Amino acid sequence: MAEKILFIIFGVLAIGGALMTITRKNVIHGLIALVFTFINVAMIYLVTQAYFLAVAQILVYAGAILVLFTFVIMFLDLREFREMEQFYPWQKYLVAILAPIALAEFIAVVVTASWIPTQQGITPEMLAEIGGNTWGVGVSLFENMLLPFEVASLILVAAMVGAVIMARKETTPNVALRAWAPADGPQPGQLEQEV
Amino acid sequence: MQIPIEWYLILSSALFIIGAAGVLLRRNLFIILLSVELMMNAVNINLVGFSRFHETLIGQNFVLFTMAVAAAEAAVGLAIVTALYRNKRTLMIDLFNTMKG
Amino acid sequence: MEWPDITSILPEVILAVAALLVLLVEPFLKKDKTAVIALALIGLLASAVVAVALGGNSRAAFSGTIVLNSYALFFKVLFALAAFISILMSPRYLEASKRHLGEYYALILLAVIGMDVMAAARDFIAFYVGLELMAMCSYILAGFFRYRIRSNEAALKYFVTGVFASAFTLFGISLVFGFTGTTNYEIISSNLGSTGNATGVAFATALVVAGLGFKVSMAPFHMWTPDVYQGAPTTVAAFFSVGPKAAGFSAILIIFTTVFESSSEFWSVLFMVLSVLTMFVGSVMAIVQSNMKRMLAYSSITHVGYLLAGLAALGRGLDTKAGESIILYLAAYTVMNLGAFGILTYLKTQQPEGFDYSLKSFAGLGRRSPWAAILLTLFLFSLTGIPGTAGFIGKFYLFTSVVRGDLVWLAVLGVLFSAISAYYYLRLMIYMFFREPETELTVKEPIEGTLAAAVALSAAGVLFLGLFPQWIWDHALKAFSNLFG
Amino acid sequence: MGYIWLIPALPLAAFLITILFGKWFIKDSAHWLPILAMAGAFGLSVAALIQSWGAEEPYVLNLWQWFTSGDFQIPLALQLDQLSAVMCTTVTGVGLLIFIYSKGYMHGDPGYYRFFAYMSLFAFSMLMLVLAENYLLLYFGWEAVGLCSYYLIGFYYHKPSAAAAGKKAFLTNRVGDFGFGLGVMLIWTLVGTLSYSGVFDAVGAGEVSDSALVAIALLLFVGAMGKSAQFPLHVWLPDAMEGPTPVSALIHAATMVTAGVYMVARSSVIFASARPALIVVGIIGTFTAIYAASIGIAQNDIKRVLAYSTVSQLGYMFMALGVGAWVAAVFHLVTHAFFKALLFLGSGSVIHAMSGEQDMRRMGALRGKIKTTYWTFLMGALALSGIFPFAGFWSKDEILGMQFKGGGYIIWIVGLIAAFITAFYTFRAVFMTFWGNDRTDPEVGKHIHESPKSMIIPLGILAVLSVIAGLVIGLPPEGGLLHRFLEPVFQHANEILGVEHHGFGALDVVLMIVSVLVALSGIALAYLFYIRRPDELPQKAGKKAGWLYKGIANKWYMDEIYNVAIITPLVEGSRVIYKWFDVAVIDGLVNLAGRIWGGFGKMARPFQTGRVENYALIMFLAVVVIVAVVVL
Repeated sequence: MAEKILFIIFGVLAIGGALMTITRKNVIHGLIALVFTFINVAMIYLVTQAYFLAVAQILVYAGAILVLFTFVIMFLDLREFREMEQFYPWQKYLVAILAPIALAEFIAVVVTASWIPTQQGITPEMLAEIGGNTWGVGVSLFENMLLPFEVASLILVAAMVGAVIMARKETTPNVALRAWAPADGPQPGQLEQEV
Repeated sequence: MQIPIEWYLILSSALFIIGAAGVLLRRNLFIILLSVELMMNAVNINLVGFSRFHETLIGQNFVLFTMAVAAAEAAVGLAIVTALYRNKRTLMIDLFNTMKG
Repeated sequence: MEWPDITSILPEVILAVAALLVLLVEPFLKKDKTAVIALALIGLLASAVVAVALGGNSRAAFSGTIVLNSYALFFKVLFALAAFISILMSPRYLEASKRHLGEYYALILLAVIGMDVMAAARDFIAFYVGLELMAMCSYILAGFFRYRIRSNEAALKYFVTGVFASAFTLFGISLVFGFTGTTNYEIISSNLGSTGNATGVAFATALVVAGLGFKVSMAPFHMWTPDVYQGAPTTVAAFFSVGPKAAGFSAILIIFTTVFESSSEFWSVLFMVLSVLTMFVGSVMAIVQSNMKRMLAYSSITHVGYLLAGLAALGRGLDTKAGESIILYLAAYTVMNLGAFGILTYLKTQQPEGFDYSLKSFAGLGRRSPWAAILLTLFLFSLTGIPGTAGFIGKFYLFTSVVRGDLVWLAVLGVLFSAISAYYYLRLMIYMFFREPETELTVKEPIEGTLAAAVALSAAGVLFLGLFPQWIWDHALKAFSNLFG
Repeated sequence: MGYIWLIPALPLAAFLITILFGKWFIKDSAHWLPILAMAGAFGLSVAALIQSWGAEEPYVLNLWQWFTSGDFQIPLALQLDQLSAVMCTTVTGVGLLIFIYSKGYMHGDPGYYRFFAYMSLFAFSMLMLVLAENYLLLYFGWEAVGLCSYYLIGFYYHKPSAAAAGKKAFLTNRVGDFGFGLGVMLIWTLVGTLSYSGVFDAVGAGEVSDSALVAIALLLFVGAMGKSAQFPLHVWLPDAMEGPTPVSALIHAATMVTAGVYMVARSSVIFASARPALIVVGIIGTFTAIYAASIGIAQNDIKRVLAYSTVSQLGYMFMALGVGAWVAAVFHLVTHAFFKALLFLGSGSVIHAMSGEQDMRRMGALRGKIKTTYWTFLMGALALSGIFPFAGFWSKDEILGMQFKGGGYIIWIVGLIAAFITAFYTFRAVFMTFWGNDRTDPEVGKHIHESPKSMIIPLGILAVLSVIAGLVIGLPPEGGLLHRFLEPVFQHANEILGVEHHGFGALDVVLMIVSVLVALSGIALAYLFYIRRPDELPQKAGKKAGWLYKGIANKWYMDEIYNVAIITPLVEGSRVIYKWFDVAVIDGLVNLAGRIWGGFGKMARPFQTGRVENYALIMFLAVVVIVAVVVL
């Protein structure tokens, strides 16, 4: 029973945080609301007894990803955008109609479906006996999902390489209009040309 | 006393649609990135709920991968943000419409 | 713990090693990038050779997350070929665009790994990471020319729509997991039908279609395609137009014939509708384009429409041979589309500033550089489906399978749309041969070097598949017969 | 007969060598290789023609297995029977003469080697078309000749009208090819094979339902309509005259446009088993014959007159096919190839003499200046008009006679009217060009000269053929050499149709006399209006002399009556048909089809807003809609 109450509390808070995230004018406020949502989601993981994921959720999302966001926001200085219109002129009305419909559809499908547990037997209680949730996730990961794990590392390599070549400052000093383009790069007039 | 699986699904549907709505509503690329993170988190809730429901750890493993992907997506997204901002001094994505028709 | 079965992923391992070597060597190079190009090419070649050498194997590996069979190997060779040709045409173009970085080659190699994994995956988690690896590389490659607004825009559009679509797929996958408690295709396939959730399965199918449909640019998830092709570097657009599409179809084929087998009636109808829509949108929009890169983008959408007609037939039963035909069509499409983009790349290399891909700038090409014009004509013929070229063979088998699936009306529509497609392909030929240019563009150099090799490979492929289709058909048969192995 | 692969291979080799080395090495001697290749192909064709005499079964040469799909095989195989032998000989023979002619005509053109290369490629494609053993290979040849045709129409690519004409030809033919492609697909779906013998056996054994056969036949005929320029897909052919004259002669008069006739004749078994389709063929052919003839009256460009007459004559061939007179159609095809090639080459010679002038209103009185051209042209004109004993007379008369004897009196009358009009406009062209007053530009007039030998000799040979061909292969009517020769090919179809051949009798003689009289009256009318009373003179005379003089000169009144009663309606009517129906309606429809599609595109364009949020919205909307369908 306590689980259910906690689930409802954290769930409602998470939804509230999500709504805040997509409605705040100030990017920083949205970001904080998102962190709030993520922490609530982590709590739901805890309620579900997925302890390792709960910690990972906070470390990876609330920690790493959101710090990255904050860093870029600071770096780019986005204050000026706050004064601009944040929503699309006509699309917002369409979305306001469509989103509830979509939600109704999703809920209708998932509620009417018959969910049959397959009872594979790895319950939290059993895990607690033989080594705990983290141990179980780790073993499962390396026994079953070794290949995806390796591929995921390549995803991170690709992302890192991409981030570097997209955002790195050129080392060549230059006097061109755009302070970040190398001297031998495309000139301002070419900026809009077909590539 | 387990939490009914439908609860997870309703919560994740709600977060997912809110995230989708965020992508569709907001002009600012930053908020769009945040909304996408919301959508992926909604899926994670599903996976974790099902993982418990089916008494398996595969779902939790899957969540680890979506987290990794989310991190990579954030990095690439922010890199694109930087490039866009440097060239056009704006992040309002509807202003990037030189190619159409 | 057992030693993992490395052999089964040897092609990918080779590619990963090559990619990392490229990244390692790159910082030590100055202007001359020959070393990394050679590394990348050797890596691709080696992976293709290993894939060929592994032929005949048929086993699951890595706890059933992937398989090593002729289906996966066929696609591995195809992806390697696509990347090989794309890389061959890149150096001069990147130099002319003043952005020649070694990372470019590493990203293409990484994308190929992602595609390989998609084709070989028999588990949703492996499939998902493969998809994301490919996608991540694509986003970056689209925005590779970071000093160009158009390239930025392409990356933005690809990224936003891409992550949006993949979130839907992920949701669909999570539901499938929820129904069956597993992510393994085979187990899902045997369990999903018996859960008695027709609506739920159809719902999950629709969500997965949204994400995969985005990758292969089927209408109405195609909207990004023309903009991204136009804004992305031409060589990258060439790679996009074949690689991710083939990878998407390789995954669609396996997922829809195993996992969603139980909802085949639903998705067969769905693909019928989407096929007509896709062919219509592609051909209607291609006809009004004046930018040839965009025209090729829309025409590639039309080709996806044909492939979807094949998928609709596949939903009617495996004996339609639709799966084999789709595989064959993908191979044909790969060579001919790469060739067409190769010529565009050549022309852009000649005129980094003047050439804007407009129809007008092709005027008089027949005299200016006859080889480029003749080769482009060959590729356009193939895209139109003139007999003797790969495109004809592809269309022939594909529409035949559609007819076998009792969808004669769809085959007729397909033929009708390919008749219309002749109009916009021919218009380009008319400009090349029958029009005087308004401003005379000069030819700096004939097609030579690696670019010539790329175009020659594509042309040889088009002719070979067109004249000796039996070979590829046998391979397609073999590959598809081994689909479930 | 294993050598038949050489027949198409020789021109192909000539094409490859010429296109590869023409620009740098061969240059001005580019004509030698193609001419030699054609001569070789012609020799082999004649040999094949002789060897195939009396053969009961077609000779099939399997070259190479192209591909298999299940039990379905596409071999690259050639087939030689009497029909293909006749076609080969005609194509290579006429082709050889036109190649020789082109040496003189195209001399000095910057694209000299290109011209010969494409012409060789065309010859190759056409020979593949007629030698094909299955419908797929036929389709290949079909597309390939079309392609060469577009290239050659647009040969003078710097002329915008040439490029437009190429495009138009392509678009119109796409409609036909679409039908043809569907027909071939349907054959394959229903029969499971595409080889002629397999298909015809299956059809003969009644394996295919009647309605399916009608559908197949009609679809194939749509293809024939496109390629053979039958109403309403004829619009491209007159425009195709933008190409060099030898091209018009070879492709747009003598060979390629008859591909449709050949295809229908080749599929005679299918058509014979599908009566309704055969009737459609006959009706379309008849209508085209008179329709195109009526337009020919008011054309002033000498080549366009000939173009419309080609359309009209092709209509005659389909008219013949419509009643199962297969041999008559092939007979007319052959004679037409001779005299139409002659007329085109003759007109080319005129144009050559006139320094490129094609408008007949600025010609006249040329018969004294270019005598050989005049005489050969006259032979062709007489043959076209159907005057005894020229080649055209025999073949056309046979077609009309078979209509009459088959009970198709209406078709026979329409055919006669068309024959009358044909004679009229043909001699209108002759008189306007070679007789009457000299209306040439004085500047041009100074340079009028007879063409070089390489052009005159082919004219002479073709003229001889136009005179004697009918006598040699067509006599006696319905039982001549050609009939006996082609008998095995059409035996099966004739059995299905139950066509009986009447012996030659008094009725035939009467019919012949009628048709000759009709043709002569057409010529007489033309003489009356273009020689006796050239257009502008009467008005002048009338004005100067005043009412009185006119009243006295009764003779003139008669002419005025003629004028009001016949010539004005005829010429003006023709002009109206051309302007309103041909140009406005049919051209308009063709353009409209393109425009509508483009219009869809223009309508759809705004949806591609270039704004990524809209793209995402559409994706979202699609998901919502699909899911809604799932849920409901």
